[in-house]
Amino acid sequence: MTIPAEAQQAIRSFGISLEDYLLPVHGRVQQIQILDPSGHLLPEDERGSAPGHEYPIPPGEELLEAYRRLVIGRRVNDQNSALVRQGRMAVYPSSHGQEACQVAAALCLSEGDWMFPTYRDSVAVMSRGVDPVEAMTLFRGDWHGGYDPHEHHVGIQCTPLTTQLLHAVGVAHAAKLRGEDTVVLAMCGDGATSEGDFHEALNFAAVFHLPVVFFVQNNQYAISVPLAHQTVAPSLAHKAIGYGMAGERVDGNDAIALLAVLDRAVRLARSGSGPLLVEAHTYRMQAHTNADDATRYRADAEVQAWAAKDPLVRMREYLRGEGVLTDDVEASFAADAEEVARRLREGLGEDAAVDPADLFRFVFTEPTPQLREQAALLAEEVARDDISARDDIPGKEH
Amino acid sequence: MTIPAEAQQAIRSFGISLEDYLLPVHGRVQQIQILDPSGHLLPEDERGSAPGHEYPIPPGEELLEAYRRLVIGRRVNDQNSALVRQGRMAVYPSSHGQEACQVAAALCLSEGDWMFPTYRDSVAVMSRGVDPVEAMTLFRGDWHGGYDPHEHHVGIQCTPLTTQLLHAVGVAHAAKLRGEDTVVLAMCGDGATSEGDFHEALNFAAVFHLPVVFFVQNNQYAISVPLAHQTVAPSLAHKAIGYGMAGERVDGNDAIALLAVLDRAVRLARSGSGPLLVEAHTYRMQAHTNADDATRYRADAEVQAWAAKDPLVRMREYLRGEGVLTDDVEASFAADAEEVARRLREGLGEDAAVDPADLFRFVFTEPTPQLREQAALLAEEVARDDISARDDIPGKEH
Amino acid sequence: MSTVAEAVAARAAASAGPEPLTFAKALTAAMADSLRADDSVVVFGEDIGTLGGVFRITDGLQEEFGEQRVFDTPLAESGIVGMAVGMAMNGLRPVLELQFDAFAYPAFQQILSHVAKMHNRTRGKVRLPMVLRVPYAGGIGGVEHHCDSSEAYYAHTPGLKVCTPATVADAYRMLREAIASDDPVVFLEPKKLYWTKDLVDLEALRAEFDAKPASSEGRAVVARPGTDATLIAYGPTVGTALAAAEAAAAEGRSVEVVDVRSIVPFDDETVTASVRKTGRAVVVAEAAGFASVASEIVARVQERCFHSLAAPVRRVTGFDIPYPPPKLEHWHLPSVDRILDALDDLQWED
Amino acid sequence: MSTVAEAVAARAAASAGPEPLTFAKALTAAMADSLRADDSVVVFGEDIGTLGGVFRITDGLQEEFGEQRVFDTPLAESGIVGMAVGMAMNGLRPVLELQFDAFAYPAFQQILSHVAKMHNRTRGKVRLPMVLRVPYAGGIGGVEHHCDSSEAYYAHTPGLKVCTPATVADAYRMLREAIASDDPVVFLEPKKLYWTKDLVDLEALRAEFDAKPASSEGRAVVARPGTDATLIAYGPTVGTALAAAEAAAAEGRSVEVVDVRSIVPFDDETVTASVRKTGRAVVVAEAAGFASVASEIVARVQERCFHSLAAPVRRVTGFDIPYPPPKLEHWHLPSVDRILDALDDLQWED
Ligand SMILES: Cc1ncc(C[n+]2csc(CCOP(=O)(O)OP(=O)(O)O)c2C)c(N)n1
Ligand SMILES: Cc1ncc(C[n+]2csc(CCOP(=O)(O)OP(=O)(O)O)c2C)c(N)n1
Ligand SMILES: [Mg+2]
Ligand SMILES: [Mg+2]
Repeated sequence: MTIPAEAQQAIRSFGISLEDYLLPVHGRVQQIQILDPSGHLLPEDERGSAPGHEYPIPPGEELLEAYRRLVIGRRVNDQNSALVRQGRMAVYPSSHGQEACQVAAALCLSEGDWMFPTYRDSVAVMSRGVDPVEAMTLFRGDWHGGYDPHEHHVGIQCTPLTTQLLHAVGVAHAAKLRGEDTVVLAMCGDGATSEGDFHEALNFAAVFHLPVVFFVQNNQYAISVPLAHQTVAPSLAHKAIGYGMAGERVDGNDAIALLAVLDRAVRLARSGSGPLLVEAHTYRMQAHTNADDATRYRADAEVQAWAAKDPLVRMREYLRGEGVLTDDVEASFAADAEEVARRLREGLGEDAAVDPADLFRFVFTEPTPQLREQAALLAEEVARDDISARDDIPGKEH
Repeated sequence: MTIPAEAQQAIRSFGISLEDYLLPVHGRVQQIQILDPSGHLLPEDERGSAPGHEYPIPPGEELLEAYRRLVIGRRVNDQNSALVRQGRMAVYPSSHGQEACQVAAALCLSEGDWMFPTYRDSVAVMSRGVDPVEAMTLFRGDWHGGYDPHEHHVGIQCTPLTTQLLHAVGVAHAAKLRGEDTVVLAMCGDGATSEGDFHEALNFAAVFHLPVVFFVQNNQYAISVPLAHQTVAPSLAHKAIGYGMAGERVDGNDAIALLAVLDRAVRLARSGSGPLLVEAHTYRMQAHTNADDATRYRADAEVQAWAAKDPLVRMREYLRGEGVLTDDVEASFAADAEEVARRLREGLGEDAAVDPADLFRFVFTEPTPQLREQAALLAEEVARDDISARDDIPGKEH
Repeated sequence: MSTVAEAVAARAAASAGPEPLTFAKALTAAMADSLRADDSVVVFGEDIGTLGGVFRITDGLQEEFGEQRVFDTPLAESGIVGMAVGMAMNGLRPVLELQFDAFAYPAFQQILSHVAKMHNRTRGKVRLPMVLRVPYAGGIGGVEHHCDSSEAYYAHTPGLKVCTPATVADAYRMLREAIASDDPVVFLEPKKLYWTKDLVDLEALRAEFDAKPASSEGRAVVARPGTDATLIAYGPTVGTALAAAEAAAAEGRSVEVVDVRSIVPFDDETVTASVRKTGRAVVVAEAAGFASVASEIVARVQERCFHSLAAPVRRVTGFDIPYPPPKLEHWHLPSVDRILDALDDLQWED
Repeated sequence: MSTVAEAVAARAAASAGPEPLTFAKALTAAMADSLRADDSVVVFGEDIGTLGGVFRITDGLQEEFGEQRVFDTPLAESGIVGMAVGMAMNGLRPVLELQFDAFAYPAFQQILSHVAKMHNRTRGKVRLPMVLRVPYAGGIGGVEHHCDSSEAYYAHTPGLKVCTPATVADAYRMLREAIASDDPVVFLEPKKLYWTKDLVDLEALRAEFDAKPASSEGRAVVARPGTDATLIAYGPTVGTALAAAEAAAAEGRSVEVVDVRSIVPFDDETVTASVRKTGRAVVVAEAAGFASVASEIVARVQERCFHSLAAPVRRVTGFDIPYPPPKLEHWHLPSVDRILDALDDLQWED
């Protein structure tokens, strides 16, 4: 439970640190922001960090790579939404508008680290290296998950809200017991912070002093419910305090700020700081999923105001201004994005064969006698070809 | 959601207030304490409150009445522990050492207010007016609860940890919707703060801006698990911050400080402050219950150190020093305590008749056909007298 | 702008006769009528206010009854149910929506240890008149955690009433009864029926409720009479059972269908009478079969009708597997053919 | 100071024969041996470290294996189970203690939606070798929430193995098997048996496990042979069933007792063989009967043994009521007399 002196020093100014709230002061909610919406660097003293603890701007190649992934991420979101409209996927929760968070989540981790994403984090999952078509298996409806979590150290995208944060804590705990220096990024949304498992996960991570970075994408809504109905805390980052943890709030549409903050968080966690909480302030530009109608609960003006803060535009302007992003480079990024989109279209374009026997294969490591009986019953039905010819299949009409 | 200006002003210095932790400062965990362990008043500037927001000392009669209840509470704890040893009760979780918290919890509420206690809060329940023998029904094993919650506005003593905090929130919410000015005191222990329901209850109360005072008796242990394995937050009061709530920490063995803090909390809540969190720093002097063996997990020296901070002794010394507590008054308090103890001994001394038909009476407002069938079966068995004569009753041996 | 519930009511009143109404709108009307009739009714849950619920079952209610009586909560199911317990203790009648079956699980401690037990624990001093509306079961192409059939968990827990409508009229009737009940009711809504329509005279249903507010509580109903075998079904499988009975009729077999409606309490009378008459029975349910409500029905029927049975009581249920992904769900769900197979199996040669 | 587990082992080795051992100590020994045999085994929960658990089942383990492998957690059951899921994903074999049956309920979402489904969801890529030890059932004079029989919730959930020992030897044998299993196992420990003793040769059990580490997995056992009727029981009711069989023998009736041991998977073979032989069956379980494991057993038996049955399959179970307070529990629990009544009812005159 001892924090190395070096890390301790650094944590002290990682946003709301342990020492920060012990006696009364007054002020405003701080937020790390480095680029303004038009892509210009903010003056150093307006970036929200404590004096002496400024965040360095990541090197140019990292930023260029981040932008490339932003472009791909946006394309993935739009391609998938189109595929849903064409009936190639059952549902897709788009992260359009949140791509900076998605990309930074993938970039901040090293190979041995783990990521625990939600249903909305497909772009982060792909950016981490998971095959795009495999990642879409869940939403296509072929199976509950399409990739092997162990391959890229990415948990299955999780739907029961915040339950995955505890899995993240467990992975970190097991690694720590084995003496490995794995950092785990545990992701959730603003709405999810209200669930009991959020509380238990942060507390377990803090008490066992585990290298988990909790990353909350505060996109202002939980389906239709705005943040104000979710919490009256000054910020979600403030929730760190109750666990004896340090927290930081960052502009979630500013890829540079995100990279800076998440990089530092991962470094701190790896060096023994214990868990940290990062809140990214962003916006879900599209409906919750294709099944949702966002016009029922939010005004167009609000959406437009956030459109002006688009994470791609901001980064593009900055990189062009710096002269790093030339027309050629942009064209090559666009081509990369188009290639991923093509893979998605092709991969999801035709129906993959599904095998009814799979229903029984993976329930346990070995099927029980009961499951073998049931599998035999189904196999017999399938063999009779009854099922494939049937019209009365419940659910077929939807 | 608007806080009246007056209340707002007061909250600002209610310990860790909303404004208190927005920018970095350094210092120690503050704690309200008015009496030192020997019963002397601490200098005003050592009482832990912010300048200009000192807690007034409650009037003499209130303190005398509090001391009377402390004496009764201690006697109740010791009598009940004795009754368990004599086999008159199944189990008793004693609040020996925590009587100041118990008494203050009852005294701070008005008649229309509600209290939601735990299994350990029997003394608070009785101090609120519930009949002592009725309160013991649960631990005696006659039924799950012995008193009508509506009579004294006291929830049934609750075992599943922190679940009752949500009931408290609901009672406050219903009262608010009806325009009543009910305040609800929601009680739990230090260990219980780790449960998801703690988080959900505090957040719901804050978002719906309800007059709930959350009162955590931090007695340093959850059965055998010390606070350090439960949280690494600077204090449990700091947990208020994550809900946009104000919190205060108070010496839980100092009845004067407790009365001052809880009185103010209840007043603030009633005047529209929204929920508040109070942590009382105290100690469970005896084992978790009679079934527990505390020597397995804590050293005698620690127990002795806390014995020196006994809440009764401290209050007695103070009141005697003030000249309010004369020998006569003390004798009359002792007689009052003895009277309650006698009622407990008598009430629990003989077996109350239990009716097997009760098993089916209260499951629903009307028994279902299935329950009527089962009741008939049992009635037949009972009539045959088989059961009363049987030796093989499982569990009888315990 | 008038609410949908009112519009529906107006239309029904104007035509003074049956109108096509969806299952979903029947539920909305039941809540609107209950809110209107009783000031103590409040409706809350996730996304049920402005949005009208992800299935739009509470559509228009906040607009009509205001944010005090119809409101969104923070995203926490144990919080929703636990707060409702307190509200019910303090004079209100909460009607909760738990967004999907599997998202009620975080509230299980509150449901099993408090909702189910509070009345008993307090020797009847504290009543908890509350309704937990749970959209359940599948057949809608939903991804994992969105299609669980969770009725067995509730039905096994003493102290909870559990019911599930299978028709549009019952959706209205049973939800009003549930809200009027002084006991906690887990009200299971088969998701795939939300968009089904039926000709329903809402005014007549209202009159029926006003005259006999608990007329169908705890009662099963014979949904189709028959003489040769009984299909016992509830919620999402009633329609499939009826279709199977229709198909069997074409093959010359007269099959009776019993719609259970109320799982707790269970209507032994209606079920037993049917099976004693027909001598053969198949229980049809979507949930995994093991230790399920279907198991219970089989156990009760064989206990009560043993000497009338020409064959063992059979079950057609979901397999004992996690609910499958959309592309595979049709193999899991009880189908007409699978029911016909089970009927064929009932030893007709004996 | 040597641990109790070692002391027990030493004693067993020294005597090289059966020794009186409590059910509780058999469980302790099983965990100690598993911790010794496999570095990936970790044990955690509430109060299981320094205290050794409120029932002392983990007594001495932290002392012997250290705080890294045997540790207390913060007080949060969903946290305990959810963290275990992650640890199991990352190469460990967590053995959890949930302090009492009803205090597992806060963890139900993690158990039902993750523990049970992770292997299936990932097409077998992620295995969750974990054991959830749940002290369950009553008969110990415990206050509310301390005596629930929760097996039906687990057994109904596809993806969980569920078992419960009824003898001291099985306590050791089955817990070692559960810890060695690559599937998640809900391991239900009948509280009232903790202090029962039996002559057990622990060394022989160790040798048995080393030779055939899954020899009893999924298997029921005939606990007492008989010819006239079968009592099917598990966990806390096996002893009662045996006592009833003994009493029936005195009346000249030969009653077979099957100890189910493994609820999921279920050993149809053993159960069916017994009932086909005897032609009569009573299922005895402590849990509320409605939609329970007992219902399932009745349903399976009548399906598979219909033509051998001389009478309907009867149940003797707990009533459909919240677990009663200490002074009333003996009226609730299945008793010898109630089992004898049920046996008498099996239409012997026919
Ligand atoms: C335990 C649980 N309850 C309810 C839901 C239904 N649900 C799915 S997403 C969602 C909103 C989540 O909002 P947030 O956490 O802000 O994430 P976002 O969708 O905005 O990314 C809800 C209520 C769920 N998936 N899990
Ligand atoms: C949900 C739940 N989990 C576990 C328990 C078992 N248990 C009863 S009391 C207790 C310790 C509680 O500690 P704390 O909250 O500090 O209260 P204290 O007993 O010290 O007053 C535990 C683990 C319980 N009652 N409820
Ligand atoms: Mg959100
Ligand atoms: Mg404590």
